Amino acid sequence: MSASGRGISSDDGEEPQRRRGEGVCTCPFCGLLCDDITAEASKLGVVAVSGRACELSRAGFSRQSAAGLDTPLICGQPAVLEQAVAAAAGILHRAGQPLIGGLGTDVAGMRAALELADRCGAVVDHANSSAKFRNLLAFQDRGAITTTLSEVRNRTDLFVVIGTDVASRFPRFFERVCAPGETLFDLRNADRRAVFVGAEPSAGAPPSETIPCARQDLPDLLSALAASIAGAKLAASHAGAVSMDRIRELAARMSAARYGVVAWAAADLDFPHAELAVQAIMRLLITLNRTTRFSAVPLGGNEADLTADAVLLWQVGFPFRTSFASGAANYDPYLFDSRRMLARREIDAVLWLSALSDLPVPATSDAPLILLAGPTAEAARRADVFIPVGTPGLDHAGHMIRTDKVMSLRLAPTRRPQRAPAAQILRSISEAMKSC
Amino acid sequence: MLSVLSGGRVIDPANGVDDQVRDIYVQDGRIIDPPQDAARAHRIDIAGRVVMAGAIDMHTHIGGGKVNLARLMLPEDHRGHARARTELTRASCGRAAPGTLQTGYRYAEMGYTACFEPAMLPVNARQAHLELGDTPIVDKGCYAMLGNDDYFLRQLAEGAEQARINDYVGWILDCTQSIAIKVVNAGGISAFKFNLRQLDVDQEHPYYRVTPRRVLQVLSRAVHDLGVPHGLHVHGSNLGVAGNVESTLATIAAAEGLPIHLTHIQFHSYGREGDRKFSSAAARIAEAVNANPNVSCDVGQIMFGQTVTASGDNMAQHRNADLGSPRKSVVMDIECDAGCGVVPFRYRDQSFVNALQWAIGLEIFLLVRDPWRIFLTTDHPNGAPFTSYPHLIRLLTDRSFRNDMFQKLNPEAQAASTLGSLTREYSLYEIAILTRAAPARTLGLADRGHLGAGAAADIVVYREDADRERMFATPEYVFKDGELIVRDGRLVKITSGRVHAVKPGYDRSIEAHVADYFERFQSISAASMRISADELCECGSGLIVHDCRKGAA
Amino acid sequence: MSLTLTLKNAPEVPLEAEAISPERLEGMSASQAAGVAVLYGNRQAQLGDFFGIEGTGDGELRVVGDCGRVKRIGAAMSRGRLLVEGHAGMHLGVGMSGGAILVKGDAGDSVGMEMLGGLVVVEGNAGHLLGSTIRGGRVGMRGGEIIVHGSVGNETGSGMRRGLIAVGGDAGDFTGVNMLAGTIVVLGHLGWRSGAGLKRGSIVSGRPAEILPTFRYACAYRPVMLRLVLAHLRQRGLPVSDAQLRGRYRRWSGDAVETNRGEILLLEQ
Amino acid sequence: MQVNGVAVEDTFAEAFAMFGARVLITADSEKWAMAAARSMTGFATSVIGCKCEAGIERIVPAAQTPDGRPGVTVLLFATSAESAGKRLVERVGQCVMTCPTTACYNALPSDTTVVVGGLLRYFGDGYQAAKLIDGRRFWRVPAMDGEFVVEESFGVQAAIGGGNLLILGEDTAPTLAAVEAAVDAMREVQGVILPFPDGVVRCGSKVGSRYKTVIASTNDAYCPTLRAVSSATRLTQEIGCVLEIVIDGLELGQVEEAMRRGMKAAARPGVRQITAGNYGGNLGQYKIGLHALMSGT
Repeated sequence: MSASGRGISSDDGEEPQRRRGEGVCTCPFCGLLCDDITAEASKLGVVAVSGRACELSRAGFSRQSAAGLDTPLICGQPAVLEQAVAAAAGILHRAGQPLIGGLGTDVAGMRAALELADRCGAVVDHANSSAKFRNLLAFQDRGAITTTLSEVRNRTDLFVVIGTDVASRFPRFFERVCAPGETLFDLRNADRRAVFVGAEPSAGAPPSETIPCARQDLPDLLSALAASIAGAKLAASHAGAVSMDRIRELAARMSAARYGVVAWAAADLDFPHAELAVQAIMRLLITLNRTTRFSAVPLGGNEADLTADAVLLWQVGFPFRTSFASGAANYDPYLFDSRRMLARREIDAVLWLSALSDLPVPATSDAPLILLAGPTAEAARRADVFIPVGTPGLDHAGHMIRTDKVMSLRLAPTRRPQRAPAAQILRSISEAMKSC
Repeated sequence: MLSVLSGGRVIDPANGVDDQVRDIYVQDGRIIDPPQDAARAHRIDIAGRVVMAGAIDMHTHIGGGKVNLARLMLPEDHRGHARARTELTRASCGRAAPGTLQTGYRYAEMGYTACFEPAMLPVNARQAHLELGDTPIVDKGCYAMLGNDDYFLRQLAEGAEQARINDYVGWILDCTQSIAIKVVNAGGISAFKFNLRQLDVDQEHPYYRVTPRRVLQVLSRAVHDLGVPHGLHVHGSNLGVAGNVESTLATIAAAEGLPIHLTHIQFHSYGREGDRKFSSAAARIAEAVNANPNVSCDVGQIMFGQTVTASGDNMAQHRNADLGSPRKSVVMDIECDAGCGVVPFRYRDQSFVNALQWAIGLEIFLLVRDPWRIFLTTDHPNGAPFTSYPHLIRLLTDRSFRNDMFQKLNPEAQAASTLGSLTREYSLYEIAILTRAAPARTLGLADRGHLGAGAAADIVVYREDADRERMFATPEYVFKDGELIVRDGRLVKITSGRVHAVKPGYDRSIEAHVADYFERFQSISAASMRISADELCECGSGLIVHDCRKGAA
Repeated sequence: MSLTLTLKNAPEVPLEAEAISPERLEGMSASQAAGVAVLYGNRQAQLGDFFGIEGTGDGELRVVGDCGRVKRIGAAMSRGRLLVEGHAGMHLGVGMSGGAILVKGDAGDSVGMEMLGGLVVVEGNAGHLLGSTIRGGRVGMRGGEIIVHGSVGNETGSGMRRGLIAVGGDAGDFTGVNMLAGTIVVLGHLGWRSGAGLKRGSIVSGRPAEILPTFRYACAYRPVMLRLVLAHLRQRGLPVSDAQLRGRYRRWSGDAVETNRGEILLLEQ
Repeated sequence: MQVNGVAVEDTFAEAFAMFGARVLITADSEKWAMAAARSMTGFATSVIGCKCEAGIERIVPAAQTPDGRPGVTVLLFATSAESAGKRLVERVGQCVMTCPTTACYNALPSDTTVVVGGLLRYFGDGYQAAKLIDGRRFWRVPAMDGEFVVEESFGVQAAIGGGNLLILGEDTAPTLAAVEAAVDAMREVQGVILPFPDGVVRCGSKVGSRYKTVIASTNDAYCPTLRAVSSATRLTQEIGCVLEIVIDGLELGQVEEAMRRGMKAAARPGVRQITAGNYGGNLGQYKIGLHALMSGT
């Protein structure tokens, strides 16, 4: 039994979920975790979603439920599960500095991954962590003032959206916070406004204006905005290509809002010094909240990055980029950046877990690769060991945490299980390591 | 298997046993009466040792979103407090906001066998249970936070009848697998979302026009009507504000005789006298507690050093953010349900305010007469990490030690406190009440907190030591449900605890109304709120349901 | 006679060797030192597995060979002298509070991270995060001096609270980001967005640089304080020209996002 | 004893324990460093009337100052470390901080220190900033020509005040010539200053007077005009003019060396006797015997 408690997710083919009418279920394919979509499984187990499901959801369910690789491979050759598990255990046992990465998985999968990491002295990092750290570094330095979807839905009169169209990563964001039209208070949908900075407005957004800005200039623009909100007189005429007058005007609008939010997707802040942009946002929120209410809505959680990070945090105390090499946990977001370590050949074995999609496996140079993934795993054949794993919310139940880090939802299976949960595979690798 | 702890000095206040030498028989995880075939029992000789039931921390923030935010914010604090893996235990970190593994291990090493998370947001219940499921060995339980959620306030504003409220409260307890109801800064967290920065007990909520007093009345009534053993768990208004003694006394009055529990009361016992406009109101508070048998409290003692404050009271936390050290903070509005705020804090013994806070906590401990109505807490981690309990026990049981500590503090604070003149010293029997018998009784854990036949075999054996801090820091034996898990302060077995909850009866027809509300205003369906007993197992914990008070509605 | 460590087996995964510090090996014979524990990836190993060792520990330590994959050399050291004849890996002298480290070659990332005192001199180049905080922490270097004759990477002196960092060559982006106080002198070019989040403290460069819009130009003058710093660096062996010592500097105040009490001083060309 | 035919009386100079500090003033040019130094050492002839005694010690070439600019060192002496600190704050604040382009550094390493820059910094009204270089803390105080840099604290050490020589001559001209020569010679010695106008004092004083409010009064024993009326007179009829040189120094040896050189230089035609003032050895902690000084050479 693991030290982290018992009864991890049930993998005994629980009845597909029945809630609020036939086949209503929760979607694991973005950080919004919509719990109002309808899924139906064909005889072959192909799951089609309908109702309010977005394109990401439809694509995700059909991709992960499609026929494909469903037998373990050792160096590209079919193998039985026991052999594959033993081979994986052997690789990890021999490794001097293994990486457990990818980590697109649910709570149960992450629990098992951490038990394994603890046993084999691995470094743990998530495929999305470079995006996540754009937020985290500012957060750990200053903290944050944030809010959640229901608050936004009922209170937000001004959206300031930074460097993302929102829709391409979180298709239903505006639908879910604005579309209902009805709010708890006297706020009407018609009262809402949005400003898109450095991005085009997405469908479903409230009446919007756009402030064009090259993405790599966002840190300067946001810093100037923060300074203006704090009342500083800046000599510069522009920040990036945006005139200071425009920035001062936005500052005034934000100060006048009753319950504004700044929304961004760290994944879209893909330029140098993005953390400075986030830091400036945190700074201006501190100033704004001296006189009004204004909060951050950092959009994330895709590929379960927030879920996996939360489990690591609560079990160990540190977020990603934590190493168990010495036997004790050691956190350093630069030192244990898996991409940096791989590039510098500091890793000599990789276990890559991708249960929700096919997260691209980074170049592992000559380090052996253990791949735990779904039916479309592109790297399966070049992996030293490939073991197919199920998708939470499809093959098995699971838990995931939503973009706002507060709501966590249960994903019930939407078809009879065809692949084993990652948690189960990882636990058997841990077991096998005991006998190495 | 049958075993017997033989020859120990038993201290078991729930059964009126004060330091009597008795044998304790354990079979299948339970304490039993001496059986006929006692001879075959596996004998553990503990002659001369002090035996108590497993300790129960009835107010400790160990799981849920705000704790995870605190963990995330304090890599600096974790670094110094890393626990390396062993063949038995896993690596984990932290002191102020430890990882769940560290939390379970440390509590068990200190002889604690049950811990209660007192501020679980209903919308965050699932994560709280996931975290508690990863907290080994100890049993857990949660208090669901109400009183700032818009459903409740809306019902109140619309003048819904008490019975309706009761059903909603029952539904919340049921679907979040909780054991009690807590209210935090009644109405204040919601008011903060309307940009109010303070809300007094008789001040109207800016939108719903209801007062905190009303919220307290209705919720304490609901908890009482439903027969929930633990009275309404109240985190008062104006936490940490000089002069908040008035709000605290008003809160006691608002209960109108119904059972309420005032939590971390130290933070609510401040006057406004003196040059610094900050003074101890411990005497007035203790007097009120002594005079109102319906009131119980836990202290929330502070200790000096680095910790982190994590609270649902984001109104107060936003107020305190600039006092934080290291200077960073998280303030969060949450799902039209509540909020949370996290501010790292460093209490300094040469700071007038901090030193006086320390003294106020101890004054309350020593001035409240009935040990059954006061509980030993630091409001972990808000006053100090739970690992400081043995030190706190020594402060309570050893007057000269207490005074030595007192004399090291900021001199002005010493002058402003009566602590030096308080001669009371807690006995081991009283300590056992504060840390075992009373918490079990107030929470309705019939089979915990005592050593009588039928009780779960959560048993702690201490070596007698005049230095109570040393004595309570490393028990010689700790048994959880009959299994030996700690020997000489070292873990020898890792088990997983269960979750204690209550299931009061309520009219299920409320669910349709709640479902409609969620459909119209919330970001998830009401169905997604429900955590079944099976799901609780997925989270990592079995469920123990305790009876509600007989004769309740 | 001091202790000399000569690298004989280059590690494949990084070797964590904070044991390579004068005080840790003080009074040890060569064979005793060879038995000192180091962390090789996720395995315990011994200094002797990687280094040939001669002499006895007397508070002076010589390390010979390309130690580019040896991390934490001189970490947390508080006294003594450490000479690296070759390259040094990441985390050289992290958290050191006293003593002196001289590296004849290059040093990796995070030299003198969260350093409290003492002196580090790197005659070659150094990597990113020199004298910085462990990312995610708030306070970086708290005292002491780091002098690099070559160039350094990004985020030099991030979160720095006190002390002196001097770079003979160029510095990368984000130099002095979130700096609380202290002094960073870069005789060459300053990278992009230097001084972002600067609270107090001084960032000096001998070349023109792009300044953030949240900094405001004050004046051109000859800061006596800078002459003190540069004269001191000259004594330390850094080639400071008379033009740099006596020159006029353009003063920019910022960062307006923060307390606006920091300065960037750029030598007038 | 005779030096170059001038009688040196077998007596001693009686000197007092004081506390001394050494201040280095630099500026863009020697002119301005000297201007600040002169201003700072003005009205500092005697602790009795000026609360401290101060003088310019020497000019320091640019190559030897911490900021590479020309400098001047000033020595300041007072009756206690605390008093020395107060005087430094007053005089550095009023005379150095105010003087264009100057900076002010401690030039006396000592375990005892007094805070100077640490108090003057408040003139910066919140705009001041500190810098720590090689273990020394400096304050930058914004000023209209840029900024004034002053060290946080200055060393003070036990020192000697009131070393003296009395030059007894036949007439004013030769006596002045003798003391001028003596002063030039004594200023070669480091660590000493001669606090009186260009190093010379003509109204040597004795302790007390016939008026009880006056603590020191004219040294009638050496006033030629009073030879016939004062019973205390120490003069012969050939003496027409007496001038005194007072020496303060950081070390006893430095004071002695200065006196030795002074006596040598002053021993010239027209001078009849060289002696020193004392109070019978009842007041001062140091007795510097003139013969002992000269027999060394």
